[in-house]
Amino acid sequence: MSQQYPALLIIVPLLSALLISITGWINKRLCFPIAVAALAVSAYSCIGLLLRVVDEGVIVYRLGGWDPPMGIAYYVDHLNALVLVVVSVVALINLIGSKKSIELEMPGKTAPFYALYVLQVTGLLGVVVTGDAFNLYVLLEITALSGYAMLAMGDDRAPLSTLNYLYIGTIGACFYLLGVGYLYIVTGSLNMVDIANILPPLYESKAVLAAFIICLVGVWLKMAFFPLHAWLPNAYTHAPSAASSLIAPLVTKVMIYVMIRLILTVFTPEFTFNILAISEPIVWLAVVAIFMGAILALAERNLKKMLTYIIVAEVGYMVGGAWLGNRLGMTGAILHIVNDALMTLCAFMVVSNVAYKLKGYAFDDLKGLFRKMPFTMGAFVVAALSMIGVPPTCGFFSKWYLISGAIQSGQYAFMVALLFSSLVNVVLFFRVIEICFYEPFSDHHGHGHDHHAEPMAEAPVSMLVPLYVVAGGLILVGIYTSDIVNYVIEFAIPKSIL
Amino acid sequence: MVWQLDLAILTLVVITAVGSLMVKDLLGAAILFGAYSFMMCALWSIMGAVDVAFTEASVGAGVSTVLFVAAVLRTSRRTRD
Amino acid sequence: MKIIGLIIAILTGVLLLSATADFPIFGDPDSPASTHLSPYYIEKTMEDTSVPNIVTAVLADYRGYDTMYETAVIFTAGLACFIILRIFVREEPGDRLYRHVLTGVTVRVKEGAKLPPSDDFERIDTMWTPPDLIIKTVCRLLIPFIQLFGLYVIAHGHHSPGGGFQGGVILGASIILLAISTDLRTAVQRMREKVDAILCPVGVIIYAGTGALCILFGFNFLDYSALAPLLHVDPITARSHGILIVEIGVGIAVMCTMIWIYNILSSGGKYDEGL
Amino acid sequence: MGDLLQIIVAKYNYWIYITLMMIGLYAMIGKNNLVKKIVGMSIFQTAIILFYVSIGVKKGATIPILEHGHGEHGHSAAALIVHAVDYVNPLPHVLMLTAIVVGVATLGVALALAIKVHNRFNTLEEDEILAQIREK
Amino acid sequence: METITSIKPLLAVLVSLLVTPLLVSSRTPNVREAWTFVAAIAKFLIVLSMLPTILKGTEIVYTVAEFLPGAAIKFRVDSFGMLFALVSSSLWIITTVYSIGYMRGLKEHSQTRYFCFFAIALSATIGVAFSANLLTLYLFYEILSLATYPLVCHHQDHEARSSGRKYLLYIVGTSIGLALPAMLISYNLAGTLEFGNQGFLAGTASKPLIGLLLFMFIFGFAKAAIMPFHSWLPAAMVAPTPVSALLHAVAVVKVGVFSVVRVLTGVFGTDLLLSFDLGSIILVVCSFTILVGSLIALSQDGLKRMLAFSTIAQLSYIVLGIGLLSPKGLTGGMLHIAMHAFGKITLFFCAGAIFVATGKKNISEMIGIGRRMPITMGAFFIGALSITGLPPCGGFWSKWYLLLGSLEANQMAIVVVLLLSSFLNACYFMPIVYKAFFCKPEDSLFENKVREAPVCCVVPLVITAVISIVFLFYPEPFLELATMTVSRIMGVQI
Repeated sequence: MSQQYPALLIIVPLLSALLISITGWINKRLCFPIAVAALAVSAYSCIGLLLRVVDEGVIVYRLGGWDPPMGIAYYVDHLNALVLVVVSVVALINLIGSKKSIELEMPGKTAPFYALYVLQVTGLLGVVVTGDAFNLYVLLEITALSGYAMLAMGDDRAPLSTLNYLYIGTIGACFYLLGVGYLYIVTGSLNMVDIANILPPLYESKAVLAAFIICLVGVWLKMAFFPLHAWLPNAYTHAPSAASSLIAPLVTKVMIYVMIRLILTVFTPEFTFNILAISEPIVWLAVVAIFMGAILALAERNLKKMLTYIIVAEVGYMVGGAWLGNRLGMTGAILHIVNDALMTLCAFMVVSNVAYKLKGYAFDDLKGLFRKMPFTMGAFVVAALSMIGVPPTCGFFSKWYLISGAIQSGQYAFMVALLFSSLVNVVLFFRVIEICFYEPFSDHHGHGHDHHAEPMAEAPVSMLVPLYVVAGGLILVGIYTSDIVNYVIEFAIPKSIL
Repeated sequence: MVWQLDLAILTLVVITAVGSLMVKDLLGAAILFGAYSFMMCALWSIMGAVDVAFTEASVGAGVSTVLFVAAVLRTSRRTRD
Repeated sequence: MKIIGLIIAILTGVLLLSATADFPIFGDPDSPASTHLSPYYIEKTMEDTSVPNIVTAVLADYRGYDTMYETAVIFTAGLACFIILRIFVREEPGDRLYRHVLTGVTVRVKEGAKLPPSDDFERIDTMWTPPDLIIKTVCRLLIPFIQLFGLYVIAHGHHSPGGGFQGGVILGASIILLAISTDLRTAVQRMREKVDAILCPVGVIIYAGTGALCILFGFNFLDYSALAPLLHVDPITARSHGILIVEIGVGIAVMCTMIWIYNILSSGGKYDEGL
Repeated sequence: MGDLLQIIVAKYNYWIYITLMMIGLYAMIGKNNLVKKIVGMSIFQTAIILFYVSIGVKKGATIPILEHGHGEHGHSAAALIVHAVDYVNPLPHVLMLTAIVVGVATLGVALALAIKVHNRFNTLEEDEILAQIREK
Repeated sequence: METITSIKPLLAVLVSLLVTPLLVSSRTPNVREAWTFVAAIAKFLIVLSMLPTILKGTEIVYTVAEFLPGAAIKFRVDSFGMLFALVSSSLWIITTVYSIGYMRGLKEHSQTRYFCFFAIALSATIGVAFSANLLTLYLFYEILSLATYPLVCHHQDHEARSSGRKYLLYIVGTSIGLALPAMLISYNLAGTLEFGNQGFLAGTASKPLIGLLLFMFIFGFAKAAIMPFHSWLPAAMVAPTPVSALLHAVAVVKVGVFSVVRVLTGVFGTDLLLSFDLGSIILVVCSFTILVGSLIALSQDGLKRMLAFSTIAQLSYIVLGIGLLSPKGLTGGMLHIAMHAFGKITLFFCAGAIFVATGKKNISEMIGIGRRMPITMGAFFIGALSITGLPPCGGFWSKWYLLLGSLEANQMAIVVVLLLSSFLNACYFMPIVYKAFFCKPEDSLFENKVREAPVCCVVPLVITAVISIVFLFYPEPFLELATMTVSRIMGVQI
């Protein structure tokens, strides 16, 4: 059966999403177990696949039994195996953790929500695993459509911000499609590896350049890279907790994966870094993204919205790291995909726990939260440390690689931006922690004023356990960074990048 | 393929596209959009893409227009731009 | 905003235009697109799948995986419309209108009162206008033929333009036509929401399940030649049959989704009174 | 001048597709009405489909359906000789079938969202909606 | 250098970390404090059990996880780390006793949180002491910064909030803004972060870059409170006194100084600093801090604030000793870590005991208090002597070595600075003692009968005072560890 892992990891969630939407009309209680089982099988297959890839190297899976350039094929290498594991595990944990919150926020529509949730995961996994440029587009659209639907389930303003996301997302996807068309017109192929083989004599062609730029812009639109980020904060802020804690960690990261895949496989590093020579302006753009994300986050007085701006800054990290054009930077970017997915998941799960109990996450609502929800806040601290980049949490190590890469390539501005963003994160998170740490002040202050403390109102255990699994994961991934880098990422980056 | 016909349809396509964006009546825009889709469909069948043309005729000119009409009737019909 | 839009549009246009200079001439038979992959499809399709319509063969077999997701996209859209718009409201209190089918007499039933169960009366909308007789009659006449044509398009996709999508859309359009020419209630009576919403994923399941079945036979996903022992035919014909099966799945899914989306949109999510 | 004209004639499909795409893109960004934006989105998507279909065109070739009379079954067809130059490139058609369907799916979701927005704000004009949000 | 691999350093770090769940789940305060005791004593015993090995000249190494070549999470127990670990682990036991008395005496809230973070902070301190490379050191340094935040802000009022902000801004801001990039640049230059006897930066970079790195490191570890990054320390005095005592006289500030010393010796190496003549920069910065810190201390009325400024000045002694780059100076600097710790903790304990007993915080309110609290003020006197560097206290040794070191290095100006500073120390300590014992208390100051603080508060300060005196006669373990370190670094026998 292990031969079929690449197919199983997609098919099982897809079929179960369909099954969920059928059972939703018959017996709503069955939906959740089906979803969990499907994602568990998927995660199991992903991990199995990663282990196989580490053992055997690249795995090619021919769908429909057709040879690659004719049919669609998966090329599972170290890079996408790693991202697959991240996506499936994050989705599984979040699903388990947000059952209560889904039931609270969407009474009556849980079944279609679970179906869309699983479809979204299917789409993301498909985007990551596929080796065909056009297939990627179709899966991107599944991801996008299910994402729109889930995001629109939030509060009053959610439909409007989702509609804006839809416009931008569609432009992004269409740009990508257009880029693929440009590649197709000059190469005649849609298979990524095949395109890469045909491209070298065409590197001078303007069409290839245009294809590259238009694909890149499309992907940037979808990942909310700085000047194109306007849709993200509102769309994520007004979304229901379960949706935002799935989409926020994964969608931007998967888009970064797509960008790295374009750089590494389709256009090859040779073309991207040596022939184009546009790395420097893009790294500068990333610097601006980091600065702006940090500054915009500072201006927010709402926990969830603040986190969304941090995502914008983190996207800057990864784009910048990938475009440094050296091994360290690329390692940092790939490692940060893993780390940032976990960090963001942890932070957003905290937000959904808070929303479950408080019905609001403006800063003023958070006073005395450490007493009310000590366990949730404990996890929040871990997430905050990781975002700041304090060892041994994983955020430190990816930042380490990114900064090392910046030093190696002499992009000191990027280093400064990373450090600046770390400092701003300190301010951001400790501002929140401070607000949560102090009780609402009374007039007389002094010692021993625990008599008017509010009673503890912690989120249910079913939300806390997954949260702590993630928080523990942040530290574990940090400790095992060297293994991830040495056994996986090292092989994910072609030898031509030094 | 007669290039004059091709050119004429291409021009019509652009005109209907601009028209559907210009009219102040959303219902009119929906119908013009249907016309646009149908022109496209004609264009593609000239180009030999019969399957695509068929799909566009049923999906683009058919269902899409109906969906537009349904949405416009459910919301408001007038617009300022 | 308009100026920004204009600038962005022009910038994109200039970028794309500048690249067209390196394109092959329009319609050039020696362009890379026409010489790299497509000759294989054109020349080998018959051999590999015995389907004369190359588009169908590529769509449902060589790139069948794409098409499966395409169907899933449609299904996702239906689900999305459902979750976004669908409102489950209790019947609003107030008078209801019924029409006696045979005589056309409209009956107003006071709040709380009930009509005896009978097939002679049908519920009508509050803003109900009697459908035009000509339109109604013509549509009644047309709809069976439209449906027949839809089935033909699905079944004959191997040999002529068409296939699951087109056929599915036509089938769906027939029901939509019914909803437009009479009213939504009539259409929903023909196709209940629950049936519709269940058939929708069933269509996709037919597709994905066929693919998964191939795994059970020890072949790769969507490798229809695996079905040969099941269908008692040779592998190449099995591919042809496999294509037909998945096209049927696509047809069902697309038909149901189109109806579903239309009903939800036109009723504003309440699924009771249409346009 | 003659060269230029030749280039224009040789690639006018591309020119039109770019024009349409610009119109669509402009409408998506610049238009104020949400449904107009959706119309723009559909035009944008169709423009791209036009581009793809244009790629597949082959001068002097026919539609990609093999002619009948060569035998209905694969075995006998194995002997059949088909010349690739006789048929237009089917691959872009396949891709665009998918793209059309994706387009209508997006359209449906977008319209559903627009109706939802209209239910909430009672208007489809973006500036009016933003003004309502700011007022609160 | 002989090395053996043993898990003991990791155990020493983890023992107080692992006890925190037990603390949280304890039913009653007694159980909780019993666990704290168990952990403290276990930690001390583990550290002590490594002492003979270290004194034999063997190092203990344990690698937890290798993250990059040359940058692992790795422990290495050497003589210098041992010195620091001994000081902090032994003082934890004493402080625990004191904390119990103090916290119960004042009926503080959230005591469980207090003890938990105290334990975590101690883990981090030992981690810093035993770290084998810059990465591990940085890791525990940051953990310490964050673990002490809830302790500093324990009172959760407006003052605590603003102080906490300042604390974090200075400590975390500098470590991320300066120390982290300096560490990364060093790694990129040398390809390793492993502390070496003669550093690892030698021969990798030009003088300006080395100078820049030096600045980034010295100021990056702002816990060392070298001016101008010192003002968090007085602000952090809002914390409960045991916290101030252990963390701000021992753990936190000493971790800062320890890190600076480690970096100077283990990253740059004395030879490199000598050859680039960078020692004098350190000397100037430190002398400035010493004099200004002492002068400000003179003008303070709040007892704890005064002690804070005194600490700022005394910390720079240690860095100054290293900056002399002479064997005796180094010995003096390292020895001062231990001597100052015991002296200063005595003073803080006294301040806390006074507060528990009388509720007074300001020096001007303590006139005549010595008659009511003779034991406390007696201990205060001993502590003051030790800090000033006068016999019969241990502080004499470190000052003595520092003086010898500056003579050895031919730095006459430093000799003057040291003597002047000692004079200033005497100036701000002695009047307190004098007034406490020999002036008559104003009646309005103490309405009712003032007694000594609870036993739990008094016993620890007596112990530390006695230890301070014992050090004059028996400085062996610390002196020997310091000289061992110096001979390893400088290659000379003292």
